[in-house]
Amino acid sequence: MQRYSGFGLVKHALSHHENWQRQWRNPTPKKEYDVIIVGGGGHGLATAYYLAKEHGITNVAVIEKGWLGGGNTARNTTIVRSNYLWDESAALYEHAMKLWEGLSQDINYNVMFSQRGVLNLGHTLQDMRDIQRRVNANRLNGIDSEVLDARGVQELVPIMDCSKNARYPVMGASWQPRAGVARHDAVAWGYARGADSLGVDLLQNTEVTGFKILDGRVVGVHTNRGDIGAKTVGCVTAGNSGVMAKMAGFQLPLESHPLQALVSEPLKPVLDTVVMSNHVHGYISQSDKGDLVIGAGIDGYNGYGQRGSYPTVEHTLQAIVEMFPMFSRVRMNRQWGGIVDTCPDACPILSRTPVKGLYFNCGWGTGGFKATPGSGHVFAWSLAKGQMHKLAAPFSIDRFRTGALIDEHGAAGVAH
Amino acid sequence: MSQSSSQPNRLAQGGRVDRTRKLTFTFNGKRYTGHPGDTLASALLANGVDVVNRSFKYSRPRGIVAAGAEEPNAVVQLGSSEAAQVPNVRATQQALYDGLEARSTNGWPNVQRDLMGSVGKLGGSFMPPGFYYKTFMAPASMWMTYEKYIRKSAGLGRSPVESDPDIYDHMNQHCDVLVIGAGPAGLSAALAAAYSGARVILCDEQEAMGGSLLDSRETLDGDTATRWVDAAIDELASLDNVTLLARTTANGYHDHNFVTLHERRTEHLADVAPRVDGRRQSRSRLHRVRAAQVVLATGAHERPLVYGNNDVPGNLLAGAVSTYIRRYGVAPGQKLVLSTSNDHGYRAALDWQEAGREVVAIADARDNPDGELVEQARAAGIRIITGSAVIEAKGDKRVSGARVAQIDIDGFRVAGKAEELACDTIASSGGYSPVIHLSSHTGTRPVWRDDILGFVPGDVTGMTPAGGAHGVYALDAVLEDGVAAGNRAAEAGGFPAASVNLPRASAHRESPAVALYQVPHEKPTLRAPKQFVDLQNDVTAAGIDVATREGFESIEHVKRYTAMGFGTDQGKLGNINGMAIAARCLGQTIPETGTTVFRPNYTPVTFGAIVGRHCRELFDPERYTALHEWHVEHGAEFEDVGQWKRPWYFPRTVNGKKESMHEAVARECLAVRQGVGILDASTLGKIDIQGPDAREFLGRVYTNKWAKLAPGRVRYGLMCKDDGMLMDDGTTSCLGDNHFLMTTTTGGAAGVLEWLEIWHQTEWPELEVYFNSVTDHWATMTVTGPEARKLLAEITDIDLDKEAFKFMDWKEGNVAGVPARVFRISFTGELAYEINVQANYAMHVWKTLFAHGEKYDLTPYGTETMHVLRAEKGLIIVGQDTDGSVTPEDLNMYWAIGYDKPFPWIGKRALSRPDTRRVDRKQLVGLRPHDPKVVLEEGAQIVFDPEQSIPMTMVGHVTSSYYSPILDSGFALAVVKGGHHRMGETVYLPMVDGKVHAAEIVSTVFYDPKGERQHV
Amino acid sequence: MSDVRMFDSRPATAVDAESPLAVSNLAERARRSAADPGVTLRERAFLGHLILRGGAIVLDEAVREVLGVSLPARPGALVHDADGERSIQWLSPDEWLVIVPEGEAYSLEKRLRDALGDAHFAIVDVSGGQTLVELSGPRAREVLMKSTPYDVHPRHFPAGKGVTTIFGKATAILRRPDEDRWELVLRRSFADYCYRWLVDAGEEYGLAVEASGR
Amino acid sequence: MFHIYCPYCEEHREEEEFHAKGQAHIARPADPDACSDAEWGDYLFFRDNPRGIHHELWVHAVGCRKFFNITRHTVTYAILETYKMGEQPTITAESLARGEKAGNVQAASGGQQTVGASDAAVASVKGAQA
Repeated sequence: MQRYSGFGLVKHALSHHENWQRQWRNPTPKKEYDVIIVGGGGHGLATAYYLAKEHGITNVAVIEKGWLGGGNTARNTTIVRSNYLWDESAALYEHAMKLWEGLSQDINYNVMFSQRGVLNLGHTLQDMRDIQRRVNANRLNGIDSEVLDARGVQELVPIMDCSKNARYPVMGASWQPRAGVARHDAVAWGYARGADSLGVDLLQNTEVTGFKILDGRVVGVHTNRGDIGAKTVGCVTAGNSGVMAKMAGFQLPLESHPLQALVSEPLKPVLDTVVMSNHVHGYISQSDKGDLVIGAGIDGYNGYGQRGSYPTVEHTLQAIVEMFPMFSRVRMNRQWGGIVDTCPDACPILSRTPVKGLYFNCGWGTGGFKATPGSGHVFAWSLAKGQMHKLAAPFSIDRFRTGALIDEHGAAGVAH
Repeated sequence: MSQSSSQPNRLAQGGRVDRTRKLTFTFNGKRYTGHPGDTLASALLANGVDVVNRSFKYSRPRGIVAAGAEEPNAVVQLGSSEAAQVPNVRATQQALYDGLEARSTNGWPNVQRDLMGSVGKLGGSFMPPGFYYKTFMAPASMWMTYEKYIRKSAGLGRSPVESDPDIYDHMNQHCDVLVIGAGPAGLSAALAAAYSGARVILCDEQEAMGGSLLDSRETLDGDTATRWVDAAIDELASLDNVTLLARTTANGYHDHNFVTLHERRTEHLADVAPRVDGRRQSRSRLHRVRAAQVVLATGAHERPLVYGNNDVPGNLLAGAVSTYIRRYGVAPGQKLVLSTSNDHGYRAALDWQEAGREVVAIADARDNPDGELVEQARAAGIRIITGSAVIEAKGDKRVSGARVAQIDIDGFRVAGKAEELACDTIASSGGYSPVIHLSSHTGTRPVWRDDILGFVPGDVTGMTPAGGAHGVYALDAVLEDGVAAGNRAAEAGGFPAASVNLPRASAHRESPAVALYQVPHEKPTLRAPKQFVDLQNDVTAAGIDVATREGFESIEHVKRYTAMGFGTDQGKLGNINGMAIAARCLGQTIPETGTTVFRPNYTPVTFGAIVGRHCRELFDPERYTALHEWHVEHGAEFEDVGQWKRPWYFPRTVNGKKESMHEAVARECLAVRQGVGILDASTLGKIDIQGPDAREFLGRVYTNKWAKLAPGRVRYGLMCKDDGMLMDDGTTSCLGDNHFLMTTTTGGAAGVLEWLEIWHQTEWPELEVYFNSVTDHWATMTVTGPEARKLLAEITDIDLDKEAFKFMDWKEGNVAGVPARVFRISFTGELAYEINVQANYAMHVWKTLFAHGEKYDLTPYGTETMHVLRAEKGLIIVGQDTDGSVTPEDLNMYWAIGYDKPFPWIGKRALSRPDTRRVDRKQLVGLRPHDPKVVLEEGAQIVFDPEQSIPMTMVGHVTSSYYSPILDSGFALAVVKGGHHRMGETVYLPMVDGKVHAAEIVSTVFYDPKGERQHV
Repeated sequence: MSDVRMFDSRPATAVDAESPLAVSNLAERARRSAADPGVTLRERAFLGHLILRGGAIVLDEAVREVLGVSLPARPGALVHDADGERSIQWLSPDEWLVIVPEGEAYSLEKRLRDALGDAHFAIVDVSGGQTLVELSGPRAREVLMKSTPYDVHPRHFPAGKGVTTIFGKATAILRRPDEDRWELVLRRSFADYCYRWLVDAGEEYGLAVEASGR
Repeated sequence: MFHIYCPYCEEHREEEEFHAKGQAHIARPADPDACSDAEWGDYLFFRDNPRGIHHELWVHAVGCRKFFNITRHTVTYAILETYKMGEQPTITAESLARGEKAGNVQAASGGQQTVGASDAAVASVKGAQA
């Protein structure tokens, strides 16, 4: 693998950039692999990378029906944080956070992980109770997290309307300094390049059309480029997981919904942190390019259309202008949608399935991007060892039958 | 032709500007003049302003390239005051007004002498695509510092830092036919649809309707095309089934023919909306259009050719040159070289020459062009160099020459020696790209057509393309196509097709265009002078080449790796060229390479317009009870509960000092415990339930039993979801055997009503029962405290005797002369009466209570006191003490669970799942801090072993915690693992500040455990 | 149905009553009305509002007998009695809104109940929970277009129609009793919000407010 | 934004008036106590979530407050049919796979015109099924 560095860049400039190597090969599928990862998004590529790097399993294919990182990896608002309420979630996301912190160096690809901090605003008394509960839990779980009052919020984000005049005045926030944003495409490409250099075959434009199952055990996949054998198959297909499960003959407790996002035109630096509000319902950060990157809510219906309904965008911008009245004259450049697979308890599924050797990693809902390194890391361990990693174990499909949900909705109840 | 001295490039005649009036404006602080009818771009060109900006990545000087929405360079900061700042305005779409102030968005210290420019020149070669991904990685700790500087050098304009002085609004529109674009196709489509009788909306993004006809060389009925445009618009305006929306851009095309139109109502007048007759008007208006049918008449954008240094100011689109001359009376230079792959480009040369300027040469990529326009150029004596193209522009801040050479398109090489022609302007035309952005928004894939060298819209139900939008370019054909589209759309809605008297347009003989995108250079792409594809994002042909070499083979990868098409112009000029270059690098055809999906918006729209009037006080409804005004007058502090404004507490001012919340709440609590208090409880949800099966229904949706509740009695009930988790609680009263009044939590009101309906409508339609919300009909006043009976007795005819009117009874009678239902239920643990009257009379009753309550020191209290009092009694708040993972069993409310009810009520089955049977579930308990002065933090986490290291094993958290004035100590409710079996044990609460509180697990009832006080 | 408890919510002797828009102080705004208003807004407070639930076949005869009009069975239909003072409007396949002059609601409910006997139906008095606001003037339709996504074009919304729909961020019943007037039935707790919305939306057309009399 | 035909109000209304309530035709088990934990879990949480034809429950929340069913394509978002509670769909993934004509797309009664059921929409549905 060509190593990237400032020095290398100068060298390439002198040769007019004619000697850059491919970042990954375009291989012909083999007949059989030790492990097949279905889905070449961030999570799938990270899984392949860690399988090769940490477990020495390099006879691996990542099968992607379109282009690498073309699903939710390319469509999210890139927020990375780990201040989750429940122990199980917090442990998994914090595991990811620690990997984020050294990721660019590990994969020699600058994913531009910017630890500019994330604010989760509270606008009601119940919001503040929930924030205190979460922050207290975070601290005892070893996650950096603090409660700010309205003045503290105003100091961090002077341009936000923290006055009492707001319809829902800001009462305070939780603040995670280590949280931030990253460059989404680079995460996929960096993992792809890393996995490829360790021998993983990245098969793009290759669509899995079915699973080969023998005596209840997966032995490979059918694809539009022929059958490919494998002892172990990990399915990491986000919004399409329900469709993949159906191919394998079982159902999942998932619904795929449109999740929309939008960006403004590029602006000079104006917002230095990530601001999220569940109550007025919008979140915002500014990309390095200058765009305000704004997240909207999930549309209520099932949808695979990579677009959602316009009122969702309206409500989101109402929330943004409520928090930042000065952005009223800023202009929205582009909106788009991803397909998020949501679980009833707003937590992912990392699990064995009724088919032996077939594992699923899905259900990340709106939390997928931030988990990418952690998800890939523990899923690779699970595939390599044939048993679920201890951080993944609570996220089994079984929980929907025993009732042992990890309800991240929990923090948002109704108030009297 | 002579020219005005102040506007060196303004022609003496021609165009649609009013030369009799002058408008003054400033650009980068310098004063200029223009005329009504100008855009900022045409006025800048008239004044000979070449450099309008610096480029994003390389800081290269940039000038105006286009005349419309596709302009990538002339993106300026507008605004004469801080609050009126608008970032990133396209000068080509900004009408000039007197006093306009604009600045370049990049360039330091200014656009003329930009220091970054030299960095860009040197650094340009060190900044290939993916530059950032390959650098700034060491040391890891430095990234945040690197990023700070990267961010500073990025971005275009700046956000204002003051609130917007303007307002915006929405208009919901419905029509049979929406025609987007008022060029020849759109006008004729609108006429046809209008004559058919359909409701028609015609919108156009430009300052004037007419589209390409506004600067056309063609005649209609032997007269100028604009004459027909004016007549057509007059005709449409006279029809009452037609709505004309000028300055209105269709920016988003959503599902089922929902289209958003952005109407700029005042941006052509000033940077802050002027008042009309003293009244505010919206700066812009967003029309939310539901159209039965859409006619897409959006025309086409011209593609530039991609050659070396094609970004130097003075390089323009050929069509833009014509537009500036014919529409604005501006010739943006003196000596023109035209490089074209088609006949249409020739119009620029002809217009240029007719404007009295010199056409140095036309480089035509075709070997034997012979169309009518070509002949005209020959006849006019213009030098035509066939089989050639401009391969490189010369110059720095303005074009100084063009290198023209014979080219071999198929071999992608320069075939002869280049000739350098002195000129100051290079116009280029690579053909047209239909404007398919809107149809792409719907998710349909565009379709490539080799015959027109462009993508046309894919199929969209209810959408008909017309004219240039699907590759029909000849004017006579466009007009007919428009009529056909208008009729097709109208007929789809059941209207009869109509005939339109179309004007005569002459047909032209054209020679076929040749497919040319990137022009070859003597040097290979990577070594040639920069050939720009996406000017705004500084994406070059070499960048695309490098991306494909690095394995980025999907067009989406190429786009993302190079940032092509991610600018504010969304690649209107560059995307097809970029795709063609990527296709060539990959050895594929363009359709094999694919296209990218365009997303809304077509052109950027201010947040304000999208928000409309849903901001400030109208951001979200404030719901008021019938007593709201009294609360305001009596100084209440309010709490937001859902959309309701509820009094939180009523601070008194004593000796000029306003009470703190703590003081007010302590006073209110003691008033209720020792005297009498009153709460406005009107926000509780109230549902009237009638029908012979009402009782059966209650038994199915509540966990407890309802079979025997007699008329006149009230019962508390718990409601679960079928996963066994508590969703709401409240009391329900039996009004008659077939008649109940259910109350819900304030936040749960709408949800519970829908919950009842969904079960009734989908599962048990056979049950005869009706549910109706009466939340707003009744006002509810809770009079509570030991003195409540005495007070109420003064103004009611109801027998309040404790035997006649028991706890959990309700009675009817008059209170303060108003018919009332009074419920003896208590959320405070004290004697309590909930008085319900029709809301119109609530204020009278409330005031009467206060008139009589003075002697009892009747004390109004708010939600905070309510919370303290109910918590002292161990009464839960759903959503505070529960969180969607709590069962009635977890709350120790076995008394409210009818395990043996005949119907398997909602939530029952789930209680016997393995996880709900666990003995170490988190269970609701009371906590008494060892130190009574301590008020535990709500949300504090609980551990059994405070000595353990982090991460600690947490076993629960505090859900409610207050200081109790009556007990003079802190107390709390909490959930603790296995808590019901841990009474008397000590738990620990490690706090953020390092303190660790100890507390004893106790009963949830802290006050009056036997419940005697409410039974008095 | 005998097992339902009726309740006459009106006091026997007059007491001060406050409509849902009392808090909005219409009288104060009325003094600042535009001279040549494009839209005029008037509250018709204290009317009797009843919700009538049941099957159309069950209810029709009783309604005819008591109100003298036949039950509007078509979705969206709104009918008035002969003198135009009483109306009944389709809200859903088993739900109608009856609006009558002040003081008539209770006796009307009683007469309907008597006429309906043992049939399965429900009647609920919601007079205190909502109010009626009337819009008129040449620009009234544009004010509505700013406020509701429902199509208010005369071709689609003729006189004699009424619908429940979105109003700003609230819900309202929108009716067109005749060619010249629109009516909004607003929930009490949202009434002030809707009123403020209307004032804001109507400002550019010139707005007149008529304070309500009884 | 969807334009949805309410089978009770008998006209098209804007999506803002409606709420989606998930997969349609999920009946609560008649005897929950006889269900295994797995069966109960399936009833509560497990859904088809198809990429293609989806029968789903909606409520006309700001309108007649009635629940009804929509048959919708989850990729094109074309609404092929809306029908009342208690009724069965006339268009299903299977019926479309069998290639039944667009004529069947129209529901039978009461002007319950289906939305987007043009030949093109149905063709696109078929295309997505293929």
